[in-house]
Amino acid sequence: ASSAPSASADGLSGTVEVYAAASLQRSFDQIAQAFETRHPGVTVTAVYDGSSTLATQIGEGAPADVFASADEKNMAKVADRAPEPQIFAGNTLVVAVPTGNPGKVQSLADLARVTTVLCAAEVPCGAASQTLLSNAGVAVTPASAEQNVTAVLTKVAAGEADAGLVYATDVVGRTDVASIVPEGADAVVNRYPIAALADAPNPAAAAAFVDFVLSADGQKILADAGFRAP
Amino acid sequence: MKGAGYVPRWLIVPAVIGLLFLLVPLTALVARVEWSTLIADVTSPTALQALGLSLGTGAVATLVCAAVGIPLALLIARSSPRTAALLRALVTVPLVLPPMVGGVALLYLFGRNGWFGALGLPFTTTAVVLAQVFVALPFLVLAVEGALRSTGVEIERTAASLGASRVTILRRVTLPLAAPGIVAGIVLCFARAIGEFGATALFAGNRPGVTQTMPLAIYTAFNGGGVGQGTAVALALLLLVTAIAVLLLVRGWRPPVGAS
Amino acid sequence: MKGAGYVPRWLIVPAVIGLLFLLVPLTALVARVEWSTLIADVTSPTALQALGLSLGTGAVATLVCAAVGIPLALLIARSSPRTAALLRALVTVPLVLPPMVGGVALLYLFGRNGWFGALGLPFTTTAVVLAQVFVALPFLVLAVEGALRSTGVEIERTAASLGASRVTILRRVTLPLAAPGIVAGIVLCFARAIGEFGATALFAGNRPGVTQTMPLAIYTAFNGGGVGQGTAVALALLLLVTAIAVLLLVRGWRPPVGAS
Amino acid sequence: MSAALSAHVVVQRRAFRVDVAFDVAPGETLAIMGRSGAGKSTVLEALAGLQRLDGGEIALDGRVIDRFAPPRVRTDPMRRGIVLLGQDARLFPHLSVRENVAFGPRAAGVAVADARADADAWLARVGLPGVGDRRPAELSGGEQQRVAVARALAARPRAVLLDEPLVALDAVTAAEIRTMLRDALDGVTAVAVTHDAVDAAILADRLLIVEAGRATQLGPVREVLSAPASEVAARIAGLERVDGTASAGSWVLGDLRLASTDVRSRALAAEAGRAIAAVFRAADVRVGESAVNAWRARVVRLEPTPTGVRLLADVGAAEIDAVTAADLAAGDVVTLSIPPDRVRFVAAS
Amino acid sequence: MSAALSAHVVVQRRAFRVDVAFDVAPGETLAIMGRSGAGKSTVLEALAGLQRLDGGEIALDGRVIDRFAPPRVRTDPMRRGIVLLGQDARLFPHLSVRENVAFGPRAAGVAVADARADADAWLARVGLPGVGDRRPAELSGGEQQRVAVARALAARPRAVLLDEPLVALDAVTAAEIRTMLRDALDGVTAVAVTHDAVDAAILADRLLIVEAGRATQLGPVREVLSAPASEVAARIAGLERVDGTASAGSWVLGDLRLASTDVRSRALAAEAGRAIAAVFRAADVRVGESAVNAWRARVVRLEPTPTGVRLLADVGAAEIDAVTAADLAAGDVVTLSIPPDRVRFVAAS
Ligand SMILES: Nc1ncnc2c1ncn2[C@@H]1O[C@H](COP(=O)(O)OP(=O)(O)OP(=O)(O)O)[C@@H](O)[C@H]1O
Ligand SMILES: Nc1ncnc2c1ncn2[C@@H]1O[C@H](COP(=O)(O)OP(=O)(O)OP(=O)(O)O)[C@@H](O)[C@H]1O
Ligand code: MOO
Ligand SMILES: [Mg+2]
Ligand SMILES: [Mg+2]
Repeated sequence: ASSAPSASADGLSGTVEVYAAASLQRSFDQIAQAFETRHPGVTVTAVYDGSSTLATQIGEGAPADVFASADEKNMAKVADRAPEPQIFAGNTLVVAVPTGNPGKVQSLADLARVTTVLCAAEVPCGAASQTLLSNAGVAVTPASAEQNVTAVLTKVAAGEADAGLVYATDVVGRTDVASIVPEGADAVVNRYPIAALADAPNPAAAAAFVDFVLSADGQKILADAGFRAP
Repeated sequence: MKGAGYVPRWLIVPAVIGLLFLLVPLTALVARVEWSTLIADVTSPTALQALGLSLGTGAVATLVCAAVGIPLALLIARSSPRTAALLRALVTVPLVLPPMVGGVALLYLFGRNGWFGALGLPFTTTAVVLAQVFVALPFLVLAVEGALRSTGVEIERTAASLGASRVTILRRVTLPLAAPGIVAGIVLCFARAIGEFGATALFAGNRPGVTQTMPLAIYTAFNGGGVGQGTAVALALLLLVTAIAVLLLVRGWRPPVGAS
Repeated sequence: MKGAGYVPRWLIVPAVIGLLFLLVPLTALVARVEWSTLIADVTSPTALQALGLSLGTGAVATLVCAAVGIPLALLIARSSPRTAALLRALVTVPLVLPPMVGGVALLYLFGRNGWFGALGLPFTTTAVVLAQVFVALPFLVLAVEGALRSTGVEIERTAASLGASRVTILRRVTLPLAAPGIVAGIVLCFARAIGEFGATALFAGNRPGVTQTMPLAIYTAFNGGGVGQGTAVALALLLLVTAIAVLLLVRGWRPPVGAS
Repeated sequence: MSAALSAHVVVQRRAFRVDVAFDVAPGETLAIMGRSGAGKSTVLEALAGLQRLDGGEIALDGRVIDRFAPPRVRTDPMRRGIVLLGQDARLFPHLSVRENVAFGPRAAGVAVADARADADAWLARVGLPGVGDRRPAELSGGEQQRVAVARALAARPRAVLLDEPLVALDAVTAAEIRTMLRDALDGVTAVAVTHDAVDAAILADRLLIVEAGRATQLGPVREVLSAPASEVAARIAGLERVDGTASAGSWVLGDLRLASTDVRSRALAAEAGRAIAAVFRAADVRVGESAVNAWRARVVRLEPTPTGVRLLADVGAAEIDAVTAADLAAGDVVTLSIPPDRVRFVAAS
Repeated sequence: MSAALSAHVVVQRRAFRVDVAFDVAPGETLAIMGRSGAGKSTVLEALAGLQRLDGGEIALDGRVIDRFAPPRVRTDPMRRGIVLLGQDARLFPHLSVRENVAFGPRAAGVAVADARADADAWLARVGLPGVGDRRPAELSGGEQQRVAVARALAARPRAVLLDEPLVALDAVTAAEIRTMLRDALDGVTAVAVTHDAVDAAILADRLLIVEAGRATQLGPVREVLSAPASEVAARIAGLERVDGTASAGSWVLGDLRLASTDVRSRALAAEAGRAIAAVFRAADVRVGESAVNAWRARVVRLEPTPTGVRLLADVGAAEIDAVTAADLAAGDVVTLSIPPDRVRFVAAS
């Protein structure tokens, strides 16, 4: 964001710094590449971390151009810098089990029986998990309330837990975990907002990036990664 | 040690800069405290449970570290320079790793599919202690080793020639003489254990009352907090104040003069 | 120091247990390395950039810590017992905080709305260094202070009575005599700085090439990784090996005998 | 270069109080002797600035460098130009022997090469050529002591304080170093604490006797040693001292009567009834009858000496050869005598 | 309780080699004297097990506790039952004086209260009652030395090694501690390194002279001190030793001829042409003409002594009083003489 813009065909230049939730890491890496191909004068720098960390940093003046949060609550924290967020994707939960499914997990109800790890209720995936489980009328005491999805996946993959609730996008392409789509998953959709920041150092590129994410090309990449359309 | 040494007076300038750099950020933290909810935040069952767990596991981890770390420090301090250099490098290794990686390593080792999976340690309070020991032990060992090396062996030789057994020498000469360094090492170790987050999060998980220590509670609050993250700040303050109280108590304690 | 001291031989048992506890988890880590992609993983631009940044910021942070930390350690070591106890407690404070909280504090202080917001430090390489200094400084100060206290002031008094100025005493007597402790402190400090994650992640962010140090790269790889998080493990190994190499180099260096 | 030293040292250490005053002229050497724990080292440490005064003041060439009473003065040790050779050698363990000796000159700004050459010269003077590259720990106790002497002298101070500089040395080496020191201290203001009267005699111009923190005698070395004012001073000088009374030009104690050929002694003994002490060397006392200065004494103890036997009697002592001693046992009564030219009388209190 | 000690100590320290052998009978005290750096402390450290042997062996009551040659033996210091009082006091700085002295008994399993009472008794014996609660740093140098003596003796070892136990003490205190030590060492196997012939005479049964790592003389103390086999041994004993030749029952050097009344000396001098040395005390030499045993000598130097002046001549030395010395200057030729009953001859090599 700091480097001096240099002219290019479409008038876009410089770098655009995208702060994106960790769960967006793989799809946004692809989007960034596609965006750079489209706008050769622009370099995308992606910064991934937990949404609340990113929100705090943006609140303290991080030189971000774009913020893509995993939930609306964290986007709301930076409302003064991100006045017009747009929902660009949705994510649903799946039950992740270690390859071979040692706990013989078939449904949500089985989560009460086996060792289960969930996201903490405070983080987006945890809030969604709570909703999903209460919708299904299942009471689960998790072996651990993890700080993020990665931690849930790590424990499942290591065989520590027999099951965990993670985002559908997290298990795409992984061989060390299998996933089961539970009944009622469609009813609990986590909505991902994105916004070009009001004081973005490179506002034109920021707007272009947001547009690209919402464009058909962007949506295609997200869909391939397992995200739902907004 | 009587009287003062002779140190250039202007060194006070960088010294104070260093001290301020450590302390001013904390005042910035205090400035963000939401006083209206402070009491409620720090007296919530979650906070108190986490605090108790932190102090308990921290204390146990420190004990474990002392039990294996002081012998290890002795071993290094009394090895030949070559062996000592190698051992010291080995002990330093876990220090370099981000704690999160250490947690993954512990998970691989003690996890269900790990070499010691049969022990069933993950998600237990024991796992919290192990994670703390793993990250805090190097600090204790290196600090104590430095102290032991500078007390030297001459005085041990004197004790030996007075007929004291190795155990007696250890108990009445070596350890008391290295006491300042050992206390420093224990303080470092306890502080590091209390503040440990990454390894615990991965290896022990985040179960309120079982493995949710203060740093995990703080992080959870931080993730869930609003703009000001008031609860997280309040919990951090609670941890700080408690730890300082514990440390001042430990530091205040001195072996009675002429004790035998 | 000539000859060996007298330490009970059975202490080798807990010492070895301690050592194994530190090392075996690392072998568990190595066992998970995906050798097929190892070379590619550790030679990727991201990895090398992060490694360079880590070593660079770690070195600068260690220099800064030495510049303010050694004077601070001297100040504490030569203070009255009371003042020393207080100063030591203050220095220990940042140690207790989970680094992430330290990062939040730094962000509050130097952030847009902070007292020193005008400096524009957050999210820069400077911020990485500051975060590392904040978490690593206490280790250096406490380790060096212990060493300085045990060298004592008698020998400084001797130097003073031979007409040496305070600066000369510092340079030719105090610091050389405390050298083992200072080297230990610098090693602790560098190792801690290199491994620092939490404070950096919050205060400096995770900007590739600017603030993404090895621990952050490992974290990123770990979050985004597929099976076994092979890249993360490979990066962790890279960090380990490099750090050990640096440490062995530092440790191998000795002041030339009889130097003046 | 050498300075005049003027000192009144008052130091309180727990119940123990040192209160001693003296002056040392430029280039003069003052010896201090006294029993263990009398406060000798305390005085030197105060002069060097390593011990805080609880009273009195210290001046060098008239300039006050330390004063307890307001306006307080306390010059740092390194600014006093006074070097202390402490009772412990306290060599710098991390420096080579050469660098130890070169430390003072280096601190004074002498170039490295010159300071090293100087150090080597000093090491040769203390009988240790060729040890410059060793570490202090690789030297014997006496060798360390000598390096400490070399280090103190190499600093070329305005005044030098020596706390038992020849301790831990054998007789031969001590004699060599003593001679070297005498030459080195020529023209240098110095204060030397010693337990050996030979050191005082050879090194010093004046001698101060300190007892329990107080100065009890101060004067030219020969004078103090030959006319010790107290039992302690006499023992330090290697003399016997027996209190008696003056009577008709002689010293009298009960039946005993001793004459002296010394003019001043006879003058003292002329004041009848005056308390005087007879002072003599045990080596000058003979066993066996004699016309003058003979007395009968009971043998208290017989102690071997390097060359004979020391006979401790209820009055006086004698150093006799082994053959004579063979006939004696504790409790025997013997006649002792001393030639009148070997006895001195001094005023007693 | 006390053990027989049999030692052959070989230690290599850089270029310096110690190779000394001796036996000490149970309850006997052996003194070791020698110049600074001769290897005395090295021998004691080897006996105590603090210095590795490079040859030889050490046995206590016939049991080998240290041997270089295979089968190697190396008993830990704490299992030897030998206590070393080293050349440095090296008190435990963190323990009170009382606890320092009680350390040995405590280590041997004596109950706390008994060990403390014992320590207080020992502190009283070394003249330091009432300092038990202080830290070592709060004592004077000589006081620390005495505490170290008390600590070593309180351990009640099978053999005790003392490295210059009376160093740093004034004459009066040294005499007191010497007497105390003599009583305490009665019946205790002991080896004592000292620089003072008086210590050897009073404390020891036999005396070993060590020169440059080798034993050069070993025998009963009186014998060694009165018939020193070398210049060094003579100087240590406080004697003059001048080499000459036997001729018609006298000692001859050029024009000089000395007679002795000593029977063994005359027997030695009877073998014409034999190399013999004349041994005498400077204090017995007189200035002035004499019928026998007189010689003319040139004054080399005059040195003050505590009670007079020491005259160093080109042949021999004399201790004379100040009055006599007043007429003399370096370069003068004087006649010296010594009574025949004050000269001994010893075999020279
Ligand atoms: N660690 C060492 N390395 C090399 N040489 C050493 C070492 N320690 C001692 N020496 C040398 O060995 C010799 C004997 O030393 P030792 O301490 O036994 O002497 P000493 O007879 O006790 O002398 P002193 O009367 O001065 O105490 C000395 O010449 C000394 O320089
Ligand atoms: N730190 C202290 N606290 C209390 N008393 C002390 C302290 N240091 C020394 N003393 C006492 O002060 C007195 C004088 O000590 P100082 O060292 O001056 O004696 P000294 O004359 O040098 O004796 P020595 O000949 O034994 O070295 C001693 O009685 C000693 O016990
Ligand atoms: O993508 Mo998140 O912010 O780790 O739930
Ligand atoms: Mg003294
Ligand atoms: Mg010695």
